[in-house]
Amino acid sequence: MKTKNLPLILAVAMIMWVGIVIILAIVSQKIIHRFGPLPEQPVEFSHTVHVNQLGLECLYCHSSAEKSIHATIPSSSLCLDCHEGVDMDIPEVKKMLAIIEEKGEIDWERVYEVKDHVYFSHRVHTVIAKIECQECHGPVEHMTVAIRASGGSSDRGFMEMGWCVTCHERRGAPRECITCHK
Amino acid sequence: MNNLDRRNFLKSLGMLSLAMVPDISRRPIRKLFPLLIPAEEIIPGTPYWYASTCCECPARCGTMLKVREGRVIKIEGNPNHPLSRGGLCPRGQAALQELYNVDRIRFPFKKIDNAPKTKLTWDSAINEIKELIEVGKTLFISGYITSIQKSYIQTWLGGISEAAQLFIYEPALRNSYYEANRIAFGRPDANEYHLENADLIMDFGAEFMETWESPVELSHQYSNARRVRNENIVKLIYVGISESLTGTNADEEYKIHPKTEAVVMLSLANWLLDNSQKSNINDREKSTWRRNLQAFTLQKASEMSGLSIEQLTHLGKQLDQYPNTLILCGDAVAAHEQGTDSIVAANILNYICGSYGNTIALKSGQPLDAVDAPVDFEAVIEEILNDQISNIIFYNTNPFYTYPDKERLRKALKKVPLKIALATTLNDTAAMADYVLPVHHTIETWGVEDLGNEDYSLVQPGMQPVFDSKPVEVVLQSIRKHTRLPNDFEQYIENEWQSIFNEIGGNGSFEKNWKEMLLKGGVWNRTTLQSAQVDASQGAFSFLQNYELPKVSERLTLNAHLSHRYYDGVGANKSWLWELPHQLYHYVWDVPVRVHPNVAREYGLAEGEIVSLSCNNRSIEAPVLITDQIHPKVIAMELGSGHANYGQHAVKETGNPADLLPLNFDRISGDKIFLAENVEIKKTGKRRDLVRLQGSYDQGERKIVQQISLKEVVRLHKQGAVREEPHAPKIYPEHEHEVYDWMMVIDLSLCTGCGACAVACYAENAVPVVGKQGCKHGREMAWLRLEKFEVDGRYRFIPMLCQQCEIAPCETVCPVYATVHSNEGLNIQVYNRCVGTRYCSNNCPYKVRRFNYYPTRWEEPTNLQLNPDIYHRPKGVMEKCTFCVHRLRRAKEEAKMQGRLVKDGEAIPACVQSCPTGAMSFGNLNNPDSRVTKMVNNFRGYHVFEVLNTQPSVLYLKNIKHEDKG
Amino acid sequence: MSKENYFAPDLIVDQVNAQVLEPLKKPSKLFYVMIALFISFILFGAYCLYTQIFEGLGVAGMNNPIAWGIYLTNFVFWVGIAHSGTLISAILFLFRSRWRTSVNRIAEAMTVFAVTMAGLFPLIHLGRIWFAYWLLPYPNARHLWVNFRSPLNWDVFAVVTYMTVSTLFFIVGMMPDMAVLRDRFKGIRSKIYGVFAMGWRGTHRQWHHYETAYLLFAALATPLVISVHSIVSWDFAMSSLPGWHSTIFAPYFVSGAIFSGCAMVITILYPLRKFFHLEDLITEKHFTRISQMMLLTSLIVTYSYLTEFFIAWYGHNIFEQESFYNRAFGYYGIYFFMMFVFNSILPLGIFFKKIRTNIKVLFVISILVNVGMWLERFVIIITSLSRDYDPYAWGIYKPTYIEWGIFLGSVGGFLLLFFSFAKFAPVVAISEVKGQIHHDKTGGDHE
Amino acid sequence: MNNANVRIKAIYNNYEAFINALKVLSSKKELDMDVISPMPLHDVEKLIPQKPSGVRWFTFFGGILGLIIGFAFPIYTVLDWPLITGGKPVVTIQAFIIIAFELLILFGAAFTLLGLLFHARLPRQNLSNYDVRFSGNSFGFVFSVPERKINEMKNILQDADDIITDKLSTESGRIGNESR
Repeated sequence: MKTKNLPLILAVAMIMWVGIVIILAIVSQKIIHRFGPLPEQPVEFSHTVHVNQLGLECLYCHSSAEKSIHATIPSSSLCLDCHEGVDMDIPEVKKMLAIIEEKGEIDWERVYEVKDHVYFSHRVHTVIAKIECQECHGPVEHMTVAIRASGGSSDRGFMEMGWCVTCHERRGAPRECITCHK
Repeated sequence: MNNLDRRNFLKSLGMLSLAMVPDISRRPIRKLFPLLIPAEEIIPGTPYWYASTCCECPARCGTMLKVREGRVIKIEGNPNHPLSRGGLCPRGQAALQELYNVDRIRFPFKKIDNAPKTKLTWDSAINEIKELIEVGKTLFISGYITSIQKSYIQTWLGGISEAAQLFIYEPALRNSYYEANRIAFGRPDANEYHLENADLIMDFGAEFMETWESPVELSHQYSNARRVRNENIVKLIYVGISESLTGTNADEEYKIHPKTEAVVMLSLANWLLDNSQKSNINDREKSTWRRNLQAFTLQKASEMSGLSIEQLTHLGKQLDQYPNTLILCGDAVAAHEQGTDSIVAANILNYICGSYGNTIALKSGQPLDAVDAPVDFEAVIEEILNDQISNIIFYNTNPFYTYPDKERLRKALKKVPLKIALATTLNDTAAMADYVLPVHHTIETWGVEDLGNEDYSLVQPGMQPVFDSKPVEVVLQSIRKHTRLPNDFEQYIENEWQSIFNEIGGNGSFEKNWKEMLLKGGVWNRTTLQSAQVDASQGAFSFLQNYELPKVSERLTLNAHLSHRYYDGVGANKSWLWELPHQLYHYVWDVPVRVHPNVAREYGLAEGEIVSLSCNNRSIEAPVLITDQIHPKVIAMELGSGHANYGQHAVKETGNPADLLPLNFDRISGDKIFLAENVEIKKTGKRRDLVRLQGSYDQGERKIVQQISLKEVVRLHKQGAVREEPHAPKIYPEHEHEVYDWMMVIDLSLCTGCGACAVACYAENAVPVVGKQGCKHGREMAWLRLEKFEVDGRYRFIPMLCQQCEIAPCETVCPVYATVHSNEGLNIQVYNRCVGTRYCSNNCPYKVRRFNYYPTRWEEPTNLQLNPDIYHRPKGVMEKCTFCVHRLRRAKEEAKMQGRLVKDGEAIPACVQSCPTGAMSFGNLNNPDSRVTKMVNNFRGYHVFEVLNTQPSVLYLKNIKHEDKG
Repeated sequence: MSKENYFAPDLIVDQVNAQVLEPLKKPSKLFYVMIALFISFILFGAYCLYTQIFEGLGVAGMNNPIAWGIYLTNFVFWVGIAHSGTLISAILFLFRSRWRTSVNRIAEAMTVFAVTMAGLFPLIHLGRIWFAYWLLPYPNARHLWVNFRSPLNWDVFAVVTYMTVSTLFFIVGMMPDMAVLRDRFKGIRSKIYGVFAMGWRGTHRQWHHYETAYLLFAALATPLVISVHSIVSWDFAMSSLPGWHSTIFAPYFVSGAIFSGCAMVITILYPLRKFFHLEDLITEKHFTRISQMMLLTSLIVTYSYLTEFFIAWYGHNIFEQESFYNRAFGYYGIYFFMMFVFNSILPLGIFFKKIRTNIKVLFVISILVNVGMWLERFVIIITSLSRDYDPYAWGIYKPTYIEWGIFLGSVGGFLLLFFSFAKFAPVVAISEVKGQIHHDKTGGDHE
Repeated sequence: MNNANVRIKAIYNNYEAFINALKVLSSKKELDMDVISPMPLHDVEKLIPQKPSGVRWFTFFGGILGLIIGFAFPIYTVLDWPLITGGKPVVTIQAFIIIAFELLILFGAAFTLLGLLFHARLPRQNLSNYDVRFSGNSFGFVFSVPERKINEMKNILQDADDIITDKLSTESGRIGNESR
């Protein structure tokens, strides 16, 4: 290997290496967060059926989205209100009834989670800012099992600080650190 | 030594490798369990409040329990409870630490003498006890419990056998006040104090700011008396044998020889009769009074007590000069054989000064036999020693700590075949028992407390029990079913309440009244002070005739007094109370014996040296602390150390001062003696440095604590003077705070330095406890601390917290924007952005920033107390007081939901909420009619280190120095 | 002025190569022992750092009032030493001083290695070292940037700039020498030297551009030295602490840096000269000149000490007065007096010719001066923090073995780099020495 | 210089001889030669005058660029998210002066290095027109001349210690390629 062009090779190697790292960083930002690990729910609850066909409101199940910081998950008694009588033959409903029989409660996998130094209040966003659920959680009514997806305009760094800050900028919401940091 | 788990290994990889690829490890999925039964009104994420009563000490202040997700996370004072009025003392704030204590008993177990501890299930334990309890006489020893629980237990014991006996063993509570009133006025009632009406309070050892009677209520009354009313404030004179918080806050402080306070009081009474026109005794009786009192001359009092004649005449003149006087006589001084005589002397002096009906009254309705006299406990022990008691049940009491002669008690217990302990945490007494059954903590139980004057305060559970414990009543019923008692205690309370309700003629239906009681936390209709006429003549004269002077020992006396933080040792398993520095000497995690410099010189003692104190042929070891505030013939030590086994926090290496106390009792009331005479001190040559958090008490001319004379205040008030902002150059543009501009005002003349705010801060913000080693290395984490500085010869207290400066020296130096200024005038600390350069802490002139040098671990039950609105700070992050910004944010959110701004007093930090004297007020400067805006340009206002132009948002009001008129 | 010949009188150009290349031959056994010792220091330092990162900063001695310990002292100490190299090679180059040629390469090497050691300490003292990259203003998803008003950020820029500029200056300065080595050695070693020589042939055009570039580097490096150590001093001067917050800090720290730098040059020169037999190239005259500079900067430093106390006394600011009273007579009083003796009184000896020319005494003085300068930074940082505004928060700081371990690691790292450099590259600037000798021989000064 | 196909390397140990030869050669303008020496020689400077080096412009430009970036970047970051710290205004010029000064020197030094490498045609390895002894203590010339002029050159260089001549294979073997 002629020593003549040794520095040249070195320089090229350096640039290539840095380039790879940058590309990897950007890509990983996109892929990983966009879809995230697909949660395996114990019961395949289909939002499309309940929301689109039956026309249920989000707040019917996630009742305290307008009353507290958490938009809670309904308890099994709400499911049993209908499913004790209606279409008991669907395999998923059978599976659900079996789980309720055995454990009394369905242990859903958590899909959306905020870091523990973040204070996010659902009721402020739904009642005061009047933001549609789809704005952050994506078109849930077309999903069977809710997956991590963003309907928001910019998808970069979904559910990350930048994503929230851009939305706050756009809507003129307060950008004080203390609004979201505990 | 260091556990390299997966996360740390990844962290080091991330740090060393150049890759900028973010940590793409799988996002941890956590399970979500919806509420089993979605009770309609329980919404996760919102706090709920239950009104209850604090049972940490016999004062019984009303509390509000803050519940989040089904667990109590904070205790706050009940704003409309007559005793607490919203405030609590440090012990009340730390009650949660007993509930969530690592050493709580989690399952019933059996431990016969030195056999190994065997775990039992509830049923097997109850069955075993069921047969054993049948044979022989049962003795139930309990601490001071709510009156309803007491009546329940008494009826239950009646079911076992008529000989079964309930003994209330609470040495800290004294019967001497009832006895003294019976002797003086023939009515065995308690005293009702009204400090707010007093101009002069002469306090003989009654530590009403710490442990005496009801500290929160009395501190509140004292603070009302400290506000300027018709150009005067109350004057507090403290006469005691050793220093205390009340003594330090007093305007004048005198130290007298132990056991001589009665002579001083009677000599003052005698002096008043001759020279004062004001005494309300008509001339006819004056001669008889003079004849009885003429034995007590000032000369005699001065000779015995060590006060000079001038001082005594000065005291007399004070009593004469001020119209509304009040004489208090407390346990720190009157805890000896003739304690009750001193209280009778105080009654006589009060009577002569005409305080009755003005600043003191007799309170009817307080049950006389609330507490059994400790002298009867001797009789009980005799009974046990000659085998008459076959089974003992202990509940909520710890005689093995406060009873002086442990050997005798142990010998007695050996003779008892069945010993049962109903306890929340394992203390010295429960360790002696055969069967130990976990019982609910008071926050998990029901109860109604009779406060006297037909006032009742409710004890209401805030949450489901933390562990597999049962309420006392259910345990007793399961041991032996009593026919007339309902099974669950709540039903029993409702029935009892029904009878009380009929008796006091409550209006409306019982159901509505019960609901209202649950909501308000009790029923109280404080009538105004009945100025019942009292006549002390015949009682007093007989007392004075056969009163013989106490024999006074010239050798050292040990004053083993109740502790402001641990009361009678019950608080010694709470880490917050150990980490709260002592209110006068700021030592932590240890209890020294305080000696006078003469004593130290005589025995050649240096601070931190361990000495062995011996008296009544028992001896303990304790480190030495030298202070000139104590009487030369007295050494003092607070109760709290030397527990045999009382959890991981109890300090074992220092001895228990209660061991040295004598076995005799108050000659009239039979109360416990807290003064041990003829104590010998011996050097042991060992040393254990005291960890003291305050660097120095001399503020030089730094003007941290400032004082203004009363005359000056009156003059300036007349002129309508206003605080003029010192000329600060405005180089850069001002920050504008359009909506909110938070401001805190602390009135130093009302602050007594009790430390309730400091413990409330620990409870609210999950401030980590670093233990003795951590404090030794100077890494205490308290966000708010009480500083004590000398100003004009007297010590004053100043709470020091982050001043939320407008021009904050810490913000400009943080390289990563971890601390910035908010548009509400707060200095924000973003914990997860902090990299840990610690420059902000160096640049803060007030040194109020704290750094997490080590990660904090919240062992299993203590993490239940953490407030979900608070971020659990990892290691390497700076933290500081944020004016409880999470409370402000919650209040703003509530207000925003209702479309309005935050009202005054709705959003306040935990310290302002918990201050018993109302010294701290907090509000929004933009709101014209908030308390703070009115106080902000008060001419007494000043900022600490104003010369640095940091423009803090905390304004201190100068302490008002009392001056005698004319 | 008479042309003082700084080299051995009979030295001629041909011998220069031989003398300078002599140390590059096979290393002696003692060299390996020394390298092993330094590596053991580094390993112990690394172990201490590992413990500190994983157990938390609590293992070090810092506490609430005194949040900065000897890590900051080490940082300022190493940056101070680094400045002497640039001083000798850049500023003296601009002054056309004649004695710098044989000393400047060693000084530059010391600069580069001291700066690398100094650069570590702002990271080591961080509470969360794994987020140290937040100190750099990189575009991130959080829309968060860096607070440019903070002196610590100026530090980041200053140290990074100083590291790059002094390394460039060092490499460019070594290009001609590397060409000499490239031609003298065979095989892979020659290839490595070739890389550093970057194809240097010594044609008159290359010399022409090289001289201009070297002049420009020197011109840039001089203000850099002054600015970097002023910024390091502003870490403290920008705060409001009594004892830190005074305007004299920038010149005080810069002269202190040059002072400790020169001391370290003498400390390094003396054993190097003996170990690598460079007596002809580095003569007593060099030591005298450096010691004279040490004397000058020592006087400035003494002046600064006295002004600080004068300010406190004259200014009647109670905080300053108590802070300086505590500095002299408080818990750390002994270190203050040791510092004053080592930095102010001992160097006065250099006024006497006997001491100035006696290398052994200069060597001892230089070591004590370095200890004194380390103590000066220790005293400034720790005593001002231990007693400042609020008497409640007065406290005491005691370094723990972790901190000494990491300091030892940095000393080991510095010496390892220095001695391996001395084995790998020419310790004296060959072409400059040749230029100097040739210049003297061909007589007269042409400028 | 079209058919310059013979390269001559002359090596002198004696400095006077070298200077005399240089005086002669320097008068021949058409010769594009390299004067190689182990140390910078001022006599050469005088005999072959060169324009002031272009490295200066690199430094100047680098410095200005550093200064501009030093001011523009902080101001941009502050205006992107104006966080208030302490009493200081949002755009604090005093603090940015220090950043600008540091970047001025950083970019200045970096561009000086680039300038040097650019002007001195480094890091090109052109060692064929070079001799190992030049880095020792001897001076010399390297130039290429057409065939016919060899002996004329030789007698000019006769008191050189060593002369090496070799034919150049291709036309493009120019020697003085760092002419600028």
